[in-house]
Amino acid sequence: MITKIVANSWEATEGITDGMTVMFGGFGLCGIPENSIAAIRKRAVKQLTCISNNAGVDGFGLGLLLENKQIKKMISSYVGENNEFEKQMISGELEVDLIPQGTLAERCRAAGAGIPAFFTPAGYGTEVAEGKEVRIFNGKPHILELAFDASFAFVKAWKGDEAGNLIFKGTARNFNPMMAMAGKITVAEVEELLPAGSLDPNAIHVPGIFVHRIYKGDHFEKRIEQRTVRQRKTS
Amino acid sequence: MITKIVANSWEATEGITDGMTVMFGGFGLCGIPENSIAAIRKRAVKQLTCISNNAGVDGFGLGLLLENKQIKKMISSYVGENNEFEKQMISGELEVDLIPQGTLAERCRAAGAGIPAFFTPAGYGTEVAEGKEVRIFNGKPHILELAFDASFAFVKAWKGDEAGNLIFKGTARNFNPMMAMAGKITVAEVEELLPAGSLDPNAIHVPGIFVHRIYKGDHFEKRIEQRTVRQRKTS
Amino acid sequence: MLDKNGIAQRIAQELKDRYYVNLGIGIPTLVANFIPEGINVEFQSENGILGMGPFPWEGEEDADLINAGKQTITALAGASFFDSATSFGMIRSQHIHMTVLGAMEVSQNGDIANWKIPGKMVKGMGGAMDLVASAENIIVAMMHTNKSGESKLLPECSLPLTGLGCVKKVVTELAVMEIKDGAFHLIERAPGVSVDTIKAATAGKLIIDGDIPEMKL
Amino acid sequence: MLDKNGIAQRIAQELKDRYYVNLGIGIPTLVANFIPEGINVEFQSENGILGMGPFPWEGEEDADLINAGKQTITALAGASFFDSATSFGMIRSQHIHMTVLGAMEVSQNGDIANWKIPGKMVKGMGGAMDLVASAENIIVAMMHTNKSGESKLLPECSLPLTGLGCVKKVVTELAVMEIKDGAFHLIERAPGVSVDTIKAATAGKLIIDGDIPEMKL
Repeated sequence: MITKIVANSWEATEGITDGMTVMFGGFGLCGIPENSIAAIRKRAVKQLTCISNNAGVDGFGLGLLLENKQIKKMISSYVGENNEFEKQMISGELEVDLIPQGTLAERCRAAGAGIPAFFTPAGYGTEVAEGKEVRIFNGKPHILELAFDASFAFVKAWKGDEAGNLIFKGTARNFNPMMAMAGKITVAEVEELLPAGSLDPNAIHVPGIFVHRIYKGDHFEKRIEQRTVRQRKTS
Repeated sequence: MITKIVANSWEATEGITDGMTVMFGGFGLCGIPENSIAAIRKRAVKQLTCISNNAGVDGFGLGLLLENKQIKKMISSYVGENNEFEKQMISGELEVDLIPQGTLAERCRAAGAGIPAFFTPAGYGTEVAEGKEVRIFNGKPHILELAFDASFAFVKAWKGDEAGNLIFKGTARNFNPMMAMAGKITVAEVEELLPAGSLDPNAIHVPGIFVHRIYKGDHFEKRIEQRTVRQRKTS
Repeated sequence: MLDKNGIAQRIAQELKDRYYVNLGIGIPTLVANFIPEGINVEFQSENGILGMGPFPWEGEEDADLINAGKQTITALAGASFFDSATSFGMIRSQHIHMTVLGAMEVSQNGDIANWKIPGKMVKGMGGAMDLVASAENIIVAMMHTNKSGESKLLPECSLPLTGLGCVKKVVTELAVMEIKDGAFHLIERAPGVSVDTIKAATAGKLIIDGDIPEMKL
Repeated sequence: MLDKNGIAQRIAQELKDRYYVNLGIGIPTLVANFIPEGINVEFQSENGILGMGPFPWEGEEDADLINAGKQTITALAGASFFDSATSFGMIRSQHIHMTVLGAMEVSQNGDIANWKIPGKMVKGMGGAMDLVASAENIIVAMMHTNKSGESKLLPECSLPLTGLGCVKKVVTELAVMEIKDGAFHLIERAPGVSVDTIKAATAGKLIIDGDIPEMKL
């Protein structure tokens, strides 16, 4: 077996340098690689192009890299709820490339699947399609989209084993599996790191071959963005 | 919850008609929809175009439909080990479209993912590429391949629930998940059919939305094609 | 005239048995509260769940279980979780039977604009472009006019588009309109709302064919 | 001269620590029996397993656990199962470090033909076209000549191609050859085999640069 364990988030982020394109798993604050983000902040690398569905919030998630001025460009589908982001975007400090969420997911998946380009109907007739090839399939116009190319992918899983196999929980799965498959170097932080043979081989979401470094996160805050609940009736 | 349970293989194969294009999961004889194949044989529909990685063997798997002269065309990646197949192919009775296995898998996946076409490097420079668009990505030629279009997909899973969720075992997964996602009507036969809530929602390979009919197979022969073993040393 | 819940309730009448449904943020989310009796539907949220249930009981929130609006939710028996590629795969391959979303503008040929106001902070389209490019049955839930009192039902959208010719129905506080043949076809009035009120609030081509019934909630 | 096990044993010397490897049917399968000490590798079979182990003990065969040659196998600790799309995804995205497969013909620029003989029954290419179009490191294991004694190392393939310019090394019963710059470069002789024997059996351009060492097994 090929083991992928590294000691900690510092070791796991070794090799990230200024100007790189890097992916971050997560949807909103759900399933984000908190520990790797903290280490990247500590490493103070600059001019990053970040591929991530969202850009975190002020003071958490990718917001931590934004406020530290480490991000040159965000490639995302939705970037609300973040004042620092808005400030840097309006001042022109931060470039932003907004793309449809499904296209974002599929461009990650394509990278991990060795598919350099594919056609999708999403965005046809909108500014997203500008400059892109259009072709009709089954009577419907589609646009050509390209696979992403990322030097690093940082993902967060629930359980992992020393072979790099990953299992996610609930909707914390989201973009993590495709990004794990897409990274040239994929770094996974997990809540539980187990010996090989501990996970059901039928239940693995990301086979270890896609994961280059795995470590147990020190601490997971798992902040909730919108706490919505039903009130219990008191009798 | 939307229930997908049908009584048996006969009911599950209702609506299949002459000349349809249908998918069959499985790799070799591993993970094939044995019970649906038997019902389709009983229904005696003809002129089927079958998308399946293999064509079964004499007397089992799709071999049962071949010997009953129900198949007009096979779309497969490998069709050895089948005398009836060979006879019909050489006589010109049976059309055969051989395509690379990864392309076969990806064309199924594309259908289920609403991607009408994609580029792949497989087959460039070979007869598989004849008549297909070639384009260079990252300095490497790729060919354009189209999503499949299938009226029915017949798959076999290990466990399923009344909502149509499927879990596969071992390498019996193979083409089944993508075909399940690709079929206009997807029919799943399972070894164990359970009430909703019995399966871990994190461990589901095919969400029930892709499955239109599910039933517990009467009998699974699960024939082994190449029984290879290590001999125990007797002391 | 309907309130937000009224709009949601009216849209819920469009649900059919065995529908898989994607509900957008805002009024669309409320539709889940008005599922007609005898109808089984399943809700998908594009961040990776089928079989989404109601909000959790207080104290039972799980940070790993949210909907596309980032709200904490629950999963019903028979639910499944999946990644974003699979999620949009089921959307693009038209396994979702009905999509309900909000809009800033809708045009008489079914174009929709709901993601960008030039000159203002742009938050992004999220999954809306994939949804409207794929779904067969798109219903818009919105107010008939904007805060300045201008009609949001237009001959042509003035804002950047989210999708072309995709909206099938619009439900507002005033009316239900079907979009076909390049026009809004008025099919129901909200309780107490006159045809003239609807006419006045609709800038796009409005077809009024015979008596327009008042909707039943 | 090597037998099949010898060819496999020589190819096993190409394995490096931490390699993920795909072995084709026939001689390539035997490579797994000769993993050098101190080297950790994992075997992938394209029908959907990583971490493939040896054949099962008699009586422990599982019909749901086979390799791409349809043989019953086992899974090692740390193994994973996945669908065919994911499997070929990892192949196309070059996560597999080494692919070993058989061939009918190899040309001096690295073309390979191994799936079709016109006029004969054609069984299909299986996963070979995907593998050769994707892998960076493709090693062919085959006999130097065919049953009629004709060289299988040719200036150009005469049979329908499986892939273009993709083979990096060929190991036969006679020799190890590297393919580069449009020629076979002889790098090792099999034990007891002379350079002249290899020359005589090679129809394609063969570069012999200095003394050619005998391989060590």
